[in-house]
Amino acid sequence: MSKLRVVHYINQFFAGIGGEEKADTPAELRVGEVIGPGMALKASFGEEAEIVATIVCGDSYFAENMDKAKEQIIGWVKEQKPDVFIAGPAFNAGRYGTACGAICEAVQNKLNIPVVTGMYIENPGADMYKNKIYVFPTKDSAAGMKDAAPLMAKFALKLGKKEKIGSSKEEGFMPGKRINFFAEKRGSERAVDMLLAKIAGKPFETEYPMPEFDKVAPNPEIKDITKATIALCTSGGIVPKGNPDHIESSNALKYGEYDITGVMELTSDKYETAHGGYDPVYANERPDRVLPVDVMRDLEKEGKIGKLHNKFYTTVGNGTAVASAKKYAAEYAQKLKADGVDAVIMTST
Amino acid sequence: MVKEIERAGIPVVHMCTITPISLTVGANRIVPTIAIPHPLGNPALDKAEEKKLRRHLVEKALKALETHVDGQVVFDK
Amino acid sequence: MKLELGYIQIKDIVFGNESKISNGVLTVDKAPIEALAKEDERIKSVTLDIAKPGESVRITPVKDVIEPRCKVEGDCDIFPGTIGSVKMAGFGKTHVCKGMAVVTAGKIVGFQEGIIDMQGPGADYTPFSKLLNLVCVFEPVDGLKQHDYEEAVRFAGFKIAKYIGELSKDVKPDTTETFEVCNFKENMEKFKGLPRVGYVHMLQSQGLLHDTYVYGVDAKKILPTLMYPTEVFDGAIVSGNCVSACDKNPTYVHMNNPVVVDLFKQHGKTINFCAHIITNENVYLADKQRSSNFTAKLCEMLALDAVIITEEGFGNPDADLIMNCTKIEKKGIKTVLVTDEYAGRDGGSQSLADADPLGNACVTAGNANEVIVLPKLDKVIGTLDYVNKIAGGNENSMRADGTIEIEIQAITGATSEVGFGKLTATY
Amino acid sequence: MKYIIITNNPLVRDTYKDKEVEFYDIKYQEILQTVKNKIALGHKILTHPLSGSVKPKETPYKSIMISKETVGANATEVDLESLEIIEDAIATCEKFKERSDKWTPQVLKDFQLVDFTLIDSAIDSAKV
Repeated sequence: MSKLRVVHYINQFFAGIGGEEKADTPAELRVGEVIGPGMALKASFGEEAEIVATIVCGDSYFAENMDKAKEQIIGWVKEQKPDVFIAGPAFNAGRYGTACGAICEAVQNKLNIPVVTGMYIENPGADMYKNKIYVFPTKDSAAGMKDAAPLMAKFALKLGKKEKIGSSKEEGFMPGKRINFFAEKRGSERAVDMLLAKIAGKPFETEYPMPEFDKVAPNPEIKDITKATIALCTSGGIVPKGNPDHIESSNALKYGEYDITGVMELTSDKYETAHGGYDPVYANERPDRVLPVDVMRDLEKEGKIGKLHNKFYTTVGNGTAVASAKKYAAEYAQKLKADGVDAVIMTST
Repeated sequence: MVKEIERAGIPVVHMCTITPISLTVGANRIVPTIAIPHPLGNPALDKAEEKKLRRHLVEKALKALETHVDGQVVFDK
Repeated sequence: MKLELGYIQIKDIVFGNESKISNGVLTVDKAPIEALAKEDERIKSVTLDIAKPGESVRITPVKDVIEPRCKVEGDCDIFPGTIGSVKMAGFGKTHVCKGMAVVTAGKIVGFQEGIIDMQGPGADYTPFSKLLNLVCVFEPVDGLKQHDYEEAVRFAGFKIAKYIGELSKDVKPDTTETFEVCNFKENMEKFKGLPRVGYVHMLQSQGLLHDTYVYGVDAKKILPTLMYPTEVFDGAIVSGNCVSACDKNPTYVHMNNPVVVDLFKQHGKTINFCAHIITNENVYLADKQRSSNFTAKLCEMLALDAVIITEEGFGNPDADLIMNCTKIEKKGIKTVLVTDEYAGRDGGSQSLADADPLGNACVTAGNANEVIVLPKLDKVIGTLDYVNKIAGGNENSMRADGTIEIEIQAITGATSEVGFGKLTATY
Repeated sequence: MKYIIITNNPLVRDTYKDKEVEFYDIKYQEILQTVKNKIALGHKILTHPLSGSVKPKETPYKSIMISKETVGANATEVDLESLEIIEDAIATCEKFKERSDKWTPQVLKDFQLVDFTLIDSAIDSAKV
């Protein structure tokens, strides 16, 4: 049997081009080359598969030129006719993880080629893509390569050979996709067993865990709001007119940080919404309808609040917890904290 | 997103139209707003009236920030 | 009160000149069955066929699957209120033709669904591939309205199943099984100390092709009520539901309700199975509120400790399932839910249309969106004309080589939400 | 309860000449979206948006009953339960792919009929 063909995707760092300063390296195809982490995969493949090409792309380049980069890479992958496509592993590198997920998803959906990637469980890419593609958990640093490579390689072979894929527990990827199998007992009997366990107060495992409602305990109330610095944030996509940072209208892959020192209200000649999910007419007509700067300024003047923070943060997204939005909020929350903000008003559409 | 801000240790009030979503995304202090395309406004009102409405909502939000809560609370009164 | 089920194992079905059951072989004379079907002037013709396990046969589009039974002792007739008189079911003696079914098929609407493969990978997903099936394909008279056609086929199926069932009346059962039920007071005394368990049984009740009948009453018009768990064994609940093949409950499944059967197995040992509560899944939201309030109230009145809740269908019933679950849990009564999932072809989407953390004990019958390729089989009973049009199929379902690529939701009984099958799903 | 039926089903429009029906020639999911907009104006949803076991987008038709009355004055309030239901329904609907194949007129009529019977089953309930 001939060897399975594998195309491997890595970022500029693992290609040895450079770190953050080289993150804008455009995508390139290197036919016949096995680079960096590819060596470890190659070792695990043995005679069963070979990496026929490696695609290298800078993380910033990918993030900023996502559509173009995806299209280009898809084209290359198609030419190489691989049996399986591997990206990363990305360990704890956030943008790299997101890129691995995005490119894998595109390859899978556009080319119908099986894909696998790997990353640290807390990498934002994991949450974003584990229900769409196979993502293997890795350590949080490249030191985890030697553990990750054999697992990913073995699984890639399985995918390439079109073998039946088992559950996340059996295969080792992160849970995210529902996989059918035949149980030993019929459903009604399993229900009775579960009921007996539940009645007896014994442990039981639900077969379908309801979506998680991860809760964070509320912080204490503001004791004196008239002394508090309050920041405005929104997921309603309010941006300066012209959307200078090109906040995407359909997916929240960026957040905007805008200075409103001296801005007394948000007027239609200076601000607008980048949100694509609802009729923008009302928000564009008077952006205060989404981000109430006018009212906050009045309250500030009247001494009803201490101060309106001089920056606001904006994302687009319909309020549902998009993993990327989560990551950006976590990022700007740290900035707010560092700037001494006492409380936040978050508005959503 | 509100959860991440809360996690960072900053009290946050979520002003949104679809409070059930707000509840599922884990906001603790929630103030319901007017409508999806104009959460803090109502184009049917004249400018002054509309601002009054907005102020009313923002004051509700401030009130929520001043209120001790143990879990998720929708401030819809 | 007791119900004794006498099982007559059917080992083969053949056509012949005289209908009879002898030495486990069912001989079917087509003529009286055709006459029975044509008693209803809405039916133009019926074509009979036999499909056996392991044969290269595909039956589609399946409307209902029915087990032939016969009342030997007791008040009621089989299918009380439907084709039998409205008398109480669930006690006396009933004969069961085990190992076989009457399968009704016919194109009622253009997107009719339901596939039973007797062989190959598809056969693994449907419990009815393991049965000897007497298949009845109905042709309506010209211009018949869908409502009437559905009703005519529904009744014809019951009549034929009853006709077959009656052939077993004088046959000595191979085995018998007795189910005993008692009134509330006796039950409290007799099983003192055992946890009181109920079964909350949600019935599909949304409209044409989405209906279930209880003693002949359209289930959308009932308030949740109590049954002796043995009543279903006599056909007290029948299916008028023929959409969503994978998770609808054919009449066969109602008659063999697996939750009832499996709760009975524990009854008197680990639990006191004391209530079968039926409720509905209406379209109107206030009806849902009312029904779930009543269901929870009944559980409370009966001082139940725990219940199993099963649903039927996709989407709308998820809302009823969660309402029933949360309201019952909030009364301090433990629940286990049985459902199936629509998690998308890749299994990565949210499985249910509604959810609540109180639903922390859930049995799943699998992801109905899973794609499967069915091989070309030698014989088709019914028609393949609609395969491209059924749920989980698309314009490319019928492939050039005769194989069919389809989601398992098109397969009759694949993801039974009363837990009739073994399919399940995990992460 | 006074109600309005939001539909893209011509059979519903043509049959309920005596009832308040808003007909839109739009897709299944757009009907859900239209209902969501109505809810944002204070109407309550009266029938479950995912009625019927025929999957969203497999059937192109959807009819939903909403209250004629709106909650609160000046359409400044929304019924939270209604919003939750329609939001969940839209999220569920998004899981299903739009089917590209063309139905024959007869199949379309069947879909119309089934959708009609689903909403018709709610008419009796709404009489109280």
